[in-house]
Amino acid sequence: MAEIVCQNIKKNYGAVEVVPDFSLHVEDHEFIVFLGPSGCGKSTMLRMLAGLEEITGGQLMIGGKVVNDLEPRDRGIAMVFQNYALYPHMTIRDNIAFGLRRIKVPEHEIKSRTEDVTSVLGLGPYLDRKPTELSGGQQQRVAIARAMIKTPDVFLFDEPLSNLDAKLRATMREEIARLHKKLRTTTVYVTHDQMEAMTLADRIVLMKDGQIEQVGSPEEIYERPVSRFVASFIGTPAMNFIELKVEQSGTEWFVVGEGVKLTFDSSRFDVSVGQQVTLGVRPSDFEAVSEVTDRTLAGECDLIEYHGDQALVSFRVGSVHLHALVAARQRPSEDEHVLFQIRQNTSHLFDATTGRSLLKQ
Amino acid sequence: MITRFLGKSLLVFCAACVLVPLLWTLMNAFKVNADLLTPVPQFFFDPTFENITYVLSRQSVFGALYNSLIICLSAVGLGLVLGLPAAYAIARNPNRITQEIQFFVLSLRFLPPVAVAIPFMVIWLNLGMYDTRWSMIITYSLITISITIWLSIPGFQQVPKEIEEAARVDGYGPYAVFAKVALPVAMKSLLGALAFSFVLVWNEFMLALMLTTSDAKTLPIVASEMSQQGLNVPWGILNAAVVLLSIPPLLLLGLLSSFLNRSFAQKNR
Amino acid sequence: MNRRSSLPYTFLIPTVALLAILALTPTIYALNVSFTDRTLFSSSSNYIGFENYIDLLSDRRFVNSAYVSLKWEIMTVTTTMIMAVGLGVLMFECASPKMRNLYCLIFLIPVLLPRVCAAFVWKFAFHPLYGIVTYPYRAITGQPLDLLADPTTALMVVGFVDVWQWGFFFAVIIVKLLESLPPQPIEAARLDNAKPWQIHFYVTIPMLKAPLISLALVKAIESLRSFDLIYVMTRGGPGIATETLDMYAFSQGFIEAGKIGYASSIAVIMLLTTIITFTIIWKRVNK
Amino acid sequence: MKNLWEEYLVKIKSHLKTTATSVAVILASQAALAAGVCTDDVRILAQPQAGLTTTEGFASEFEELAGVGFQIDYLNENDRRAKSRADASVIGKYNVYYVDEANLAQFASTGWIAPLLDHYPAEYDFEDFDSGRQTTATFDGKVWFAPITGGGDLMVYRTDVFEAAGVEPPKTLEELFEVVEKIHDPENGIYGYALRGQRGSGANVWRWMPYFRGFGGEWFNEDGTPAFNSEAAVKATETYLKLFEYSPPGTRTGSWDESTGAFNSGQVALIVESAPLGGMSLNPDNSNVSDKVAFGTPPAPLTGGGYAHGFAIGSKANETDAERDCAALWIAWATSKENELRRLEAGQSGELNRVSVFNSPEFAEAFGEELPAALEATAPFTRVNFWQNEKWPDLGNRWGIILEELITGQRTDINEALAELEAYAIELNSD
Repeated sequence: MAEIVCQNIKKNYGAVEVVPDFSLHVEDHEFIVFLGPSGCGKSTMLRMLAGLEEITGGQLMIGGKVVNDLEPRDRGIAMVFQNYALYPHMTIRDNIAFGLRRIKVPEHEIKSRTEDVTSVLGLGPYLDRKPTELSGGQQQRVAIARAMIKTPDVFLFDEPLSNLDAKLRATMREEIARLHKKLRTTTVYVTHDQMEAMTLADRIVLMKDGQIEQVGSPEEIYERPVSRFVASFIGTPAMNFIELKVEQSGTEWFVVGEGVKLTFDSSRFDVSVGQQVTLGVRPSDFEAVSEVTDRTLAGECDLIEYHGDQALVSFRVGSVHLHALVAARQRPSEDEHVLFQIRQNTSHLFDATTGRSLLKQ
Repeated sequence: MITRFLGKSLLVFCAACVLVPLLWTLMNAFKVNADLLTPVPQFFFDPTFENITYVLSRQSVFGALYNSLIICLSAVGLGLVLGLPAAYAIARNPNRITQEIQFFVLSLRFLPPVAVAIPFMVIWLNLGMYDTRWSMIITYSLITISITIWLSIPGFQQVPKEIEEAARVDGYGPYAVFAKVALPVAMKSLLGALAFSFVLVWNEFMLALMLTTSDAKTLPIVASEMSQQGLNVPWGILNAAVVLLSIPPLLLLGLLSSFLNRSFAQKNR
Repeated sequence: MNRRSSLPYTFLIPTVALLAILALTPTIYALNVSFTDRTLFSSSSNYIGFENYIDLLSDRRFVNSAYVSLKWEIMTVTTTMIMAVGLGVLMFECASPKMRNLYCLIFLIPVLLPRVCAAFVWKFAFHPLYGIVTYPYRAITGQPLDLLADPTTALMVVGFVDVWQWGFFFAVIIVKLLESLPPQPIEAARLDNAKPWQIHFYVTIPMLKAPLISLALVKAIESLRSFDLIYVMTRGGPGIATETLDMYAFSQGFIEAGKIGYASSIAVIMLLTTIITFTIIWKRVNK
Repeated sequence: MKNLWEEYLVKIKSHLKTTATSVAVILASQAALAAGVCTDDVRILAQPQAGLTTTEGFASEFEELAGVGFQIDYLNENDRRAKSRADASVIGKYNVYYVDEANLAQFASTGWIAPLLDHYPAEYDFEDFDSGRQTTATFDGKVWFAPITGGGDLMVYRTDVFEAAGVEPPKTLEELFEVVEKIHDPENGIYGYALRGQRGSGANVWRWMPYFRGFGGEWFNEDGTPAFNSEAAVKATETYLKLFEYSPPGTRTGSWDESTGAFNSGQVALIVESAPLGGMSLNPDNSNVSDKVAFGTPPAPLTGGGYAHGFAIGSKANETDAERDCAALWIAWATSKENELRRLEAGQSGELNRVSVFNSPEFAEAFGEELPAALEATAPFTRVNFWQNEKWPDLGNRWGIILEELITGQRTDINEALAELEAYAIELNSD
């Protein structure tokens, strides 16, 4: 078991800077998820942890040891790849045992350990097959088994579920969560799927352009996004944004825009009068009301997506399109005039130019 | 419909263009000269094994067969030992230098054989190695190494990088990754490449003609000499020799065909 | 791959060094010998400067063989490509996938045959008196047909054998290329009621332009290896009608006079021409 | 005690054994010494001849005789000439070379081969060889090779065709043209005459030379200047090209194989070719016309092209006299009367050279009276037609190419062609 310390890690490909400066402290037993859009450097970061990419600058420590120049095998890690990366010419058994063979683990021990790992993952019946004879989910399980058998200090997952279909993905996600609960091995998991991140992570590292945008528990990230980027990345359906201007009248503070005037609790935010801000409201934080208040938005409903228990109402306020999630039974009909109220203390304000959250810490 | 029928007939005709001469040659290998040298082609005749036995009983044929096998297999072996690693290194390190190396390897194919044969003849004569198997192996390895490199690069490129990375995470060093993962995974494509280089040197004629007299003489040379055996052109014997010489490359037909299928199927991805 | 690894060096340096030695030694040697009057029968020789090259300019057989070589290149490359494209499209259109595989297997045979064998097979098939190809002509006209002895047709007959070997092979490759094309444009063209030949002429062949050019280039390179066929079928005859540069260099260096110096100068000229031409073309095509 | 005894006995036995083997070795080596002084297998570079295949079948006989084996490597005529030159001058791998009338001068004058008779065992009777062949094997007053094949020219014709047309065998070239004109009937598969068109000093030039020499042509003047660009050469060439109109297809680029093949398959009425054709045409295995051929001498003024191929001792591979003795022993054995009789039995009449064989009852039985008589009758016409010089192959081959171009119609101007050859000869002589 080990903790991971990244200090000012840099990565350049020639003149191109992929990771300018990355610092992070991963606790022992922790499940960390690197989340971000493609090309944000999360995979590169993971591959540097694994030792598959050279580290241009900074220091990386795993288990208290500087590992910058160590080969992958000397870092105490195991890795699961997106496309499984099973050895196509070996049986499942040999795939799993391949790493142990190198360190000359006695054959009988390999056998018992293989059986342990495969019984956990339910791979028993497939041991003598070749990878191509297995389904995608089974292959991914083999890849996990191959990583597990080495009893590494750190597990690294590189988008392990993105090649699976939606249903299988949910099952596997659950399995990984359970496995971690059982093994408690420090884990770094890369994904672009917020759902995986939210359900698996102890802490999410949200990355953008090679830099950490926010680190925090799923709850923190969801509820207190530090930037408009984070807010927009997390949560489905996505958060609504409206460009507004801060105004004050007496003790009342308002954000004002085209056909919009809303009051807000100024004690939650660091704002000044006249500041251009972006108001962020999650669709689920709208509630349908019948009376106009200073927290309501009025608009024309133009499309309704029926989700079963809920419905996503798309409506237009001025020139902005907004979405509200309502109980399916209470959904309006299309082309209707609708009125939505923002729930108390759920709105977010971001600086319109920097995109940083204006929420007081 | 009519055009389709015409097209199909044309295809059958083309297949006949390939097969008929070859089957005809095979038939002729079992004819005596009197059945061969007839103004009207003879389809019915008393088959004779005289030609085949004559060819097989020739000391020179045996010697040449032995030479061909030793020389071609050794040259292909050199191609394997030196060519495959180089191809791997090029496939895994795409940069300016390896690109230039790749082009250099290809450009060896531009060398006119006669421009290689004449100087090599003088060189081997001067070194006292003329007409030895060693000199032939070395000369042919120029062909086998370059062809092996050229044809194996795509084979290695098709091996997913992640598999090699998984092996590195599993603790293997770069050389072990090459030997235990890249080689076996790419094996089928590589076999095709090696088969191609074998066929190329097995069929090679001009270098063998100019660089050997007797000790290292290969089968194509002996086959061509058969045309002047004795006083008459022994067409029956010649046909038998042609049949014998063609068998080894044709045995590799399946391997090469699947190599082609593989190389072009991958492009589609 | 880890940049710290020594693997690229250990894997590349010995091989490239060996290839360089194997390729450069004969090249430099040929260049050196081409400035001497070296013969096959003695190992002593004198430097005679550019005399061999100057002699070549006024050698009617050299000029002729350069012309024959050029004719050979143009003839074999164009006919091979035309036949391969035609046959490839034909297979693609008219044969079921299963039959196509069978045809592909059959059409691979000629190129695998040793060229010496192919040459003998066809030499006998074209025999004026006993050949199976000339038989219909003989049967109808009662006249023999000696195409290999006729200076106007001899090169064509030899070229026919070359095309027989390569055309079928390339047809197989072209079918594989056609199969690898995305089906949407072809289907779209079909929906527009285009005829099969129109589809191929306007859609698929243009899509395959790059690989077809590469194939033509490969054929041009392989056409340099005409020697085996010509040696067996005509030995450069009748007269010098099929005497290509390599055949002539072989005759000069070996059969007739053993003038290795002179033959080397022919080889050097071939070497320079082909390397310069193909390097320029190849680099331009692959840009 | 018993054990000691046993040990002793074993020792004695093994001692006896070694003594016995060493005695055997000494005896064997003495036998070899007596027979020849061969220490290594004899290597021979030869041109394929059916008769040699027969000889190879009796290899054990030579092994017994010399204590070593032998290995013959075969190359076709052009390659054999080229590679034996290369080997003789630079490498010296072969103990025995196959030389012919055309390159004897070169091999002898450069010392690549050693005089034969210094080493030839007397009991094989060199004098028994046909005198024409002995003459061809002689250069500079010394004998260099023992013949395997040779002879002059023979006229062979079809009795059935001649009878049907009511013509007599021609005695002169004029008659030849008349006869050929009369019987030439390609529509019915009968060609009047057959020639060789393929390039080569031993191919088309070989058949052209009888006309050239018959018309009085000379290759070179006394002072070494070329003399062949003469009226005789023009006339010979014109005649040769004219006769080609009657020659079957395939012969324009063919050589001996094609022209004799056409005759033996029954498509040619008349042919003048090297003497071995006589025996071949009588052999039903080779010939469809074996029962309807007759023989005569070449029509006047044609000369017969005297030729002989044979085996000579390589100088480079055999440095010592002992080695040369060994090579000579093989040559003598391979060309011995016994081996010739075996070839006769195998129907390989082209590889017979000994007078005693020609006069043997076996020969008469195989070929009747007519062929031997015809062969004898050709002897007075047989001449050496080519230029006896080491540069002959080069010159002859050059003329062969030009002649082939004339025959196949790539050029038509005979004078210009001869002028080109003359220029080449002057260049050759200036080297």
